[in-house]
Amino acid sequence: MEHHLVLRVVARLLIPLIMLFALYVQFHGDYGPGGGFQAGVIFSTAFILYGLIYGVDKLRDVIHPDVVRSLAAFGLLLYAGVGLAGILSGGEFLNYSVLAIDPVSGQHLGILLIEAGVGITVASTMVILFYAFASP
Amino acid sequence: MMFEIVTYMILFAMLLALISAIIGQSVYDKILAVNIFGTITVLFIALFGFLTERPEFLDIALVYALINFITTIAILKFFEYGDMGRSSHINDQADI
Amino acid sequence: MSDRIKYLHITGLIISQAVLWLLLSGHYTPLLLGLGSISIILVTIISLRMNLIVYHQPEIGLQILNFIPYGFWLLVEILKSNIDVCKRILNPSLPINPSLITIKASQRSELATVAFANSITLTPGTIAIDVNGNMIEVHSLADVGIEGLETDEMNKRVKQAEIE
Amino acid sequence: MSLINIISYLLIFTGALAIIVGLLGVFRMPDFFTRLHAASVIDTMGTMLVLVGLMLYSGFNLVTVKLLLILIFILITAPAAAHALAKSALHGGVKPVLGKEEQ
Repeated sequence: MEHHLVLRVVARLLIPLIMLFALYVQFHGDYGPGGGFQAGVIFSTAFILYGLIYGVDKLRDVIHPDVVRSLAAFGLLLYAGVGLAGILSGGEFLNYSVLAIDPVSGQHLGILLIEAGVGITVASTMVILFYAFASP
Repeated sequence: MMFEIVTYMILFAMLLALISAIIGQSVYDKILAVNIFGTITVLFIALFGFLTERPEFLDIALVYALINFITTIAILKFFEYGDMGRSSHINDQADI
Repeated sequence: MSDRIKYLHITGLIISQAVLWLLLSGHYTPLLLGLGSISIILVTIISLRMNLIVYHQPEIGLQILNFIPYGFWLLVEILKSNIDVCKRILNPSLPINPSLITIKASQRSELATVAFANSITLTPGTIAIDVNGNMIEVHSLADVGIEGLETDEMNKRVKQAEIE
Repeated sequence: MSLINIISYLLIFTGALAIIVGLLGVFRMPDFFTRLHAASVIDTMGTMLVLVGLMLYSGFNLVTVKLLLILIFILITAPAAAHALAKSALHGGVKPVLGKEEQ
């Protein structure tokens, strides 16, 4: 089996584009269809494409499965942490308005952190699923 | 009105693509039909965004184009080797 | 392999990402621009970890300014061969004559070779089946496609668009 | 209805027709590799005409840029996918039918 030149070069061109597009979807959730979940899935497809074309061993060198698992937990912790921070500052669970002195900027910060948590968890879970299916 | 006729034509084309996926003989025929279906779906989503006057649908069309490509590669690799993460034997060059 | 080429490639990657972000975004508030720069840095770091940038050959590979006229020429070719293939499909007797030929690609960089192979595939009537070093195996639907490839014009045009 | 709208509508309509012709080709062609040729009509002519028509219709703004991005994306990935399909079909034992006598 010879190497697959076309797919290798096309993937090299596409992967940065895909990751940047995922981050665009992540941060423009309030202007269009988007948000943490979709962005996480798109971001993980960049890694899955890399794993498909270059092999799962190379993907392990880029990002180790243990790191991915920790990231999945970290995203969930971020979500729960923002929720608990709302309680600690005297509001309800996931009440963003109390996170900063000004309610509006508090809501901005809260949404940003929550979406980041969701995105990180979803992307890591997708990559974990790929690892699970890809290992012989 | 303008876009509706074209949208129905595209829907009809999607139906034809599905039929060809069902009657395709080899597995490659079926993958090809699914790939065609995906390409037409991208166009359908873009047209639908203009029909309902919500151009934000274009983001979804772009995502669909991306997922379509990766699906084709993943299914091909799965049918060829039985697992998706197979690494290459030749130094740093992978074949699908 | 020098440092200068390396930094040139990284700068190219960052600039293209910045242009892409500005075109996609459409909202130019300080918050989103800041998040955009963070995104670009993150993507660049991951791309470097994935070794997506190849240093041992011209990364840009194709001169953008030379590539634009090639794109228009390719567009015309695509339209011509599309009309030809559509006529063949709609003809009740299905006048096809499939054949396999091997042609030579004289580009030096991988990117230009792939651009050539993709141009062949993009023109209906010819499909690049296999790329082996400098030889490309092509499946052609009718004699017109083979005649077009044997004039070697596409190969020369991609070669011209390549950086020396 | 202005002239540019009529032109864009004609482009989109021709694109949809091209898609249906390509699918007809997929049904009529005798073997897998010739079917790929018919499918590339959809990937190039269909997408190009429909998306260029939509670009003309939308005028010049960020929507146009996104349509152009979709077009470029499809024009990069479609030949790569077709090439991958053809290559793995050839190595997977599908023999191309050659010569004038089909079937």
